Amino acid sequence: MITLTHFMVVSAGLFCIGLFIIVSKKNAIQVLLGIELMLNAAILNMVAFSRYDRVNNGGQMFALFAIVLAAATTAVALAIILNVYRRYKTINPDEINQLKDQ
Amino acid sequence: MVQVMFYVMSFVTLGSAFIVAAGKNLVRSIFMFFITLFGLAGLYVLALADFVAVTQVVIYVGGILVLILFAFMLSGKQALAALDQQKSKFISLKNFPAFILAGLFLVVMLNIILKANAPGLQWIQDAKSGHNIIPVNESMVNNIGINLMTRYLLPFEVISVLLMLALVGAAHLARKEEKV
Amino acid sequence: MNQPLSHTDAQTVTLALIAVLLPFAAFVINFLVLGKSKATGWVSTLAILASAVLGITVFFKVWDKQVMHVQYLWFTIGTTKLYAGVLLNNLSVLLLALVSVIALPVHIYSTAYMNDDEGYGHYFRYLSFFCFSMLALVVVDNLMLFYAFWELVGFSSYLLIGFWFTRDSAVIANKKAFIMNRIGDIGLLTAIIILFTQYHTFDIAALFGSDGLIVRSVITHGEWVGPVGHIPAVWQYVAFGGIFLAVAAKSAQFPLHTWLPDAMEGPTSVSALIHAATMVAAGVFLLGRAYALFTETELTILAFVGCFTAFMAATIALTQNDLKRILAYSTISQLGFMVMAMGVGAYASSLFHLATHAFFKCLLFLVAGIVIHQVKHIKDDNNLDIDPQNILHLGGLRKKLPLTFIAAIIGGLALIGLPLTSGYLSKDGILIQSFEWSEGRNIFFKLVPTFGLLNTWLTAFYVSRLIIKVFFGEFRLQKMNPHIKIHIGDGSWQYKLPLILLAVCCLFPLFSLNPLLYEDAWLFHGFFQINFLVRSNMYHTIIPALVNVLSIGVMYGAWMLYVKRNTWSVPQTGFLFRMSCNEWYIDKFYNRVIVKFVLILSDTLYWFDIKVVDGLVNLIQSIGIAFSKMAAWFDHYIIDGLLNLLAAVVQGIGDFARRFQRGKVQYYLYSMLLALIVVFILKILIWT
Amino acid sequence: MNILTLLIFAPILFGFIILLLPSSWRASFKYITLIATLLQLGISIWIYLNFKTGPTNAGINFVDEFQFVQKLPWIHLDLGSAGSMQIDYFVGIDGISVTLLVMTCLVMVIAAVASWEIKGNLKGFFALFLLLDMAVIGVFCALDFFLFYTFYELMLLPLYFLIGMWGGARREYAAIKFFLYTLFGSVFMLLVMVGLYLSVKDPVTGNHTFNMIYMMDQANYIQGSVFSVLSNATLLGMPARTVGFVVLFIAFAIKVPVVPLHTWLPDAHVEAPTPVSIILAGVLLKIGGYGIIRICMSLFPDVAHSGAFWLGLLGVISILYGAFNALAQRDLKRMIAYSSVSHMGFVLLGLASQTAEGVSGAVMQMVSHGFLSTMLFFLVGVVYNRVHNRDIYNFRGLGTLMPKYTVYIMIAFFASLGLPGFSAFIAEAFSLAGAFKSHSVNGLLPYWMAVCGSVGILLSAAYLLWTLQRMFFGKIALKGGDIWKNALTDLNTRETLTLLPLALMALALGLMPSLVFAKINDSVLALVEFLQIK
Repeated sequence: MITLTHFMVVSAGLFCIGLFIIVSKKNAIQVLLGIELMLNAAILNMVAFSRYDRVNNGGQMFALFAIVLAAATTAVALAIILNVYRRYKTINPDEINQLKDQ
Repeated sequence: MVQVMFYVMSFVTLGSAFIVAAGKNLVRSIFMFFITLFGLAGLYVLALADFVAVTQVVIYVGGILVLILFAFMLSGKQALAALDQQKSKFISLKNFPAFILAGLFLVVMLNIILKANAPGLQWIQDAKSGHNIIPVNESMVNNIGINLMTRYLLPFEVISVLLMLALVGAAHLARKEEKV
Repeated sequence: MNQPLSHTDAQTVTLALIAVLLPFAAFVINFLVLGKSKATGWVSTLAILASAVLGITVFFKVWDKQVMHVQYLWFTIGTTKLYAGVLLNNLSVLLLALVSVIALPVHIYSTAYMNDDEGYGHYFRYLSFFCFSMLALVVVDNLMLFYAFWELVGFSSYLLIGFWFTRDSAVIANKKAFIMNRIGDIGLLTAIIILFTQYHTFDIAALFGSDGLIVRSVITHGEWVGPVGHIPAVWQYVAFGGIFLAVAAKSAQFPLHTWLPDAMEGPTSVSALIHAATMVAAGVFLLGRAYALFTETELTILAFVGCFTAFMAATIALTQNDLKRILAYSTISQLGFMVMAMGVGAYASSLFHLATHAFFKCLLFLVAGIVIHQVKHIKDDNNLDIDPQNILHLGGLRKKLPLTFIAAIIGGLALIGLPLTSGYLSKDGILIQSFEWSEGRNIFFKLVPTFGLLNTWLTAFYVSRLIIKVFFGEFRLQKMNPHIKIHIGDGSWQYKLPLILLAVCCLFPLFSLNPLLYEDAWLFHGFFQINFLVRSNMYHTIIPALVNVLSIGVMYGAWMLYVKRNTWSVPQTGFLFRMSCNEWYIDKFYNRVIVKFVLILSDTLYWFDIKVVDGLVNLIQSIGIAFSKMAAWFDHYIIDGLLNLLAAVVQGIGDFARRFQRGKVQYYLYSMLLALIVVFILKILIWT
Repeated sequence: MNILTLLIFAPILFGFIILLLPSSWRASFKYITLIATLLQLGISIWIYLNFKTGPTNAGINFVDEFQFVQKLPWIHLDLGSAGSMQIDYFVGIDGISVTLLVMTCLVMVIAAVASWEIKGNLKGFFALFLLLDMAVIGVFCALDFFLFYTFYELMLLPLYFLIGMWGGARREYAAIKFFLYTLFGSVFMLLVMVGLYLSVKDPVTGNHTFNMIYMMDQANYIQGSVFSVLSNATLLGMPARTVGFVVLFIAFAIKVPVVPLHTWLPDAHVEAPTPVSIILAGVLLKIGGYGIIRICMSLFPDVAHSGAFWLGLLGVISILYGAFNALAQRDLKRMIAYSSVSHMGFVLLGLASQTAEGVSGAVMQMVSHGFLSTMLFFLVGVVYNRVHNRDIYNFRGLGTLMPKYTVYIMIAFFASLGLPGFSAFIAEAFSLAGAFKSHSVNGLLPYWMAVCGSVGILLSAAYLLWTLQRMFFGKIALKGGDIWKNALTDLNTRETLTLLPLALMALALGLMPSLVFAKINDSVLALVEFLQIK
């Protein structure tokens, strides 16, 4: 029997991997991938819980919305990354620090 | 059988995600991410959300990943060259804080998940007892479609507008700037 | 005072004034109009000629006839009115005539003597100015004016001594002369101020007149009581001291005599007029003017100082080799004689000697001037490196300069005081009276006449030595340098005329028809209080005889010594000789001790000023600065420090906080998540 | 328009003109200044000629005896119960001031001519110069203590800048030293002034007043006030009036300067540019002497009487000390500065005697020293301008090189060493005569002071003649060699025209002292009488 806890453990693992990617990678696209991973971890949770809502299908609905939003986010993020690359010739987020003083 | 499927899918998902995290080569990471997404879609199916799984495959795999690949494959050679120059090892002192953080998060989350005992939650027990639970053999697509057009109409429309805005914005951002 | 004058009197005074002012007019004309032109000499000479004529006229009108005193208000200060005026009495007219008459030949002489000099114009300017000051000095009636001209005389002497101002020795000499005279001046000024305080007036006639204020005052009980007030008696002595200093400075008496030999750096004609005949006599003139002031003791002091000066100068003159220096010391000696005469009460004799001395000393200087001038020609013609004034180079000039030789003989004899000359008359008078003065006093007072007598013999010796060395024997310069060309002579009439004129004046007829008895001299009768005109004792016979016989003996000795080269000679290395040769070391003493002392004192005071006074100021300043620095430090570190500390803390916190804001997205995220996880962990721990 | 007011404020008008003109007209500034000073000289001569003498015009302590008086209410504040504050614009002159005024105006003309040498920042220089001019004249005319103080302080400012900006190498040091010294004096003066103000009532209006003439009359003092004679108040354990006198005396003694307070003078003189040196020596020092007469001695006659010995002693010390110091100098300007100390000592000695002769001599000495020190500093400026060196040892035989210059320097030297025929002789002789007479007249000064003072005359001869001999006579030998020889040209026409009037004035005053004495005599007698009453 596959319980909710199983799904949540997988989701937690996925989330932590995403987190690790976000924090450690020096490449904006990889960071984006990490974000996607975390999003998917969240979606997995929603989908897992949606089983107990037969009438309204709230979990699935929000999973769908999240997927769509993730697509939009990705599109915008990629556009930003491209722009950043054009301006700074790098996509290392550490080096994009023009807002900092000094 | 179902359980075996679940473990396989979980393994595929987490393993490929791990490779994404460890991989030096960006392109390989992206393809690994592709696999992760498929794995996830499989998990959705196991969670009795076949419509979501399909959507996942269509939008993520067909849309987002292709978008990512195209985005920097079209953006020119230098970008790829720059992106390739990642020499840091997966296990290194630099990544140590990230490991700790991720590890801590994992520990805490697992802790919480195990303590929370999700299947024993009140509303889940209520749903079980009130048969408000998706049966394994029933398709939810019809129900989703109705809900989407009735109960979730407003969010649906807002999302669609947002999506359009995002796409237009992305297109605007991504266009070649004229030399200033 | 201002009694109406008769017409003739007013005329006389005017004439006297004109006589005084003519040289001044000449000075002004020379200064403003003529510049360097040769005409200056003639303007000055004409002026002095007219002055001389007027002076003699005035002399005859006033001498033994009347005293004239005219004055006008000069200015008022407080309640004191100062009058400027002219006082003509026997003393002043005598000097008036004497100065103008002697100045005349000197002027004539100078036109030739200074002819080649660049400063010809300057010279006559100064000379006229001197004549003006000197003539004014003798006629003024007011102590303030007297002092003024007294100093102006010194000033013109300063100018003339330093006439060749490019020579260092000349300018050092004139500085010395002026400062020495300045010492006398402040003495005189002090005396004048004391008299003014005591009598509230500067008027000479009122003060020193025969029934003047001074005669009517007495010294009793330590107070000097006069008709209008009294001050402590010590100030009477100070007044005497002041006048004595003035006399000593002007008339070159010990201890202020050292400037006079140095003053010979001036042109010889100047030495003749100023430093032999006239200016130096001003001291004696002052004694004559202020005679009433002196007490018995003070007169005795004068007598001793004069006597000492005379003796000292005579001994120094014995060994000098510089022609003019010998004459200068001789002048000092003779002036000492006059002062001594004043001291022993031989008032008339003293002034008599002043007059006669003026003529013969002037004559001797002019002779010396001719000799020097001629030798200088030789020197210039032959490019010799010699001192033209050194008598050791000279000799045998009597054939080359016959007139000069005769003049020198006459002048020399007059200086020695042999009969038939004017010097005999005046000198014997002094000697006889000094003997009479010492009569009845203790042995100590006998020193004065004894040394006076000794002095005449010394005089006889050095005069003989001088004349013999210069005019007899053979020309040593030629002997040393056989090839030199010599063509010299007495020179033009401008040289000869003055010599003749003065030589005539050195003979007895001008002063007395009887060549042997000084009492018969008319000049002698012109002055009051002469009480021993009677030939009452043996001195009147013995002394002239003694003096003359021995003088002749001495002259013979000198002749033998220098001309015949007899075996005996004075040891040239003895103490006495060195003492004489070095002028008794007085000048050296002054330079080594007094001048040095003053300089050291001034340096010390300057050091004091810089280090102590200014140092104190700077110290206060430093303390102030230190205080302000401390305050600033306090301000900076304590008060500001608190503020800065606050600021630093804030900044530190800011810096610390800012470290998180380094613009690294992942870092933000990391820290955010870390915080989150910490919260979670805590939550869990608390929850459990 | 009151003629004195015109005299005081004429220069400031010209100063405004200069300020308004553009800097490109800077060449004309000196002419404007010269015109201003000449105008002033004209006015002052007119005043001098129209100055009435006689016992009824003596001035000193009677308001109606002052001449050319103008009195305008200046600051009148009603302070309610505390009465009303009364400060008048009150100017007027008596015999003491009038000769000093003429002297000052002439010195100012000379200083203006000497300013030809100034090269930098002409506008500032001449504006400050004219401001200084105004303040100086104002000091001599003011009869209201507050007005006096205002002018007195107003002098400091331009002087500080004139020395500090146009001076020599150590100018900042000198300027600050000068400023601190004089400020030190005047700050305490302010306290005494306020004390006097609070002690005195105007007999007409009943208000407190700054009127100096009223301050001289004991009847106007409020009973029991600090400076009233009758109250015998004490300050710091000493009688209040003594303290007041001493404080005022110190303030003016700094200006004179009297010996322990003199060290600003050599520095300020040496560093100041020539025109400022001229004003400093010619005019500023006289303000000290004038202040002692007009304020110290007149307001506190009783203390002046009892303290005369000390004043005289300071005078004698100044004379001798200044002379000895001058003897030790090798900088020509410094030597002259010290000689000023020595000469101004005679002023103090004469004043301390409180006899007619002494006070007249002192005033005469101030006038005479005004001309002579002007001349001396101008002459030093001539050499300094040519070769920028003043060391006595560096020159020799200037007499051959610059005959006209030597003539003037001899005139100046001999005049200041007191050669008869020049003004200093009369002045020094009578200062000493007064000092000597003092003992038998009023018993203030012992006899020996005058005798010691006369030694100063001897020393002045020593250092001046030494300088003459060292610098001007002898063979030409210059440190700078031929460059200097070419640079040291004789006096030009402008310089001759400047020096000639000064020499003539010194001569005229020496021959006709009545030019001064006739004007001051009544005032001096009144002053002496006034002082003896106490």
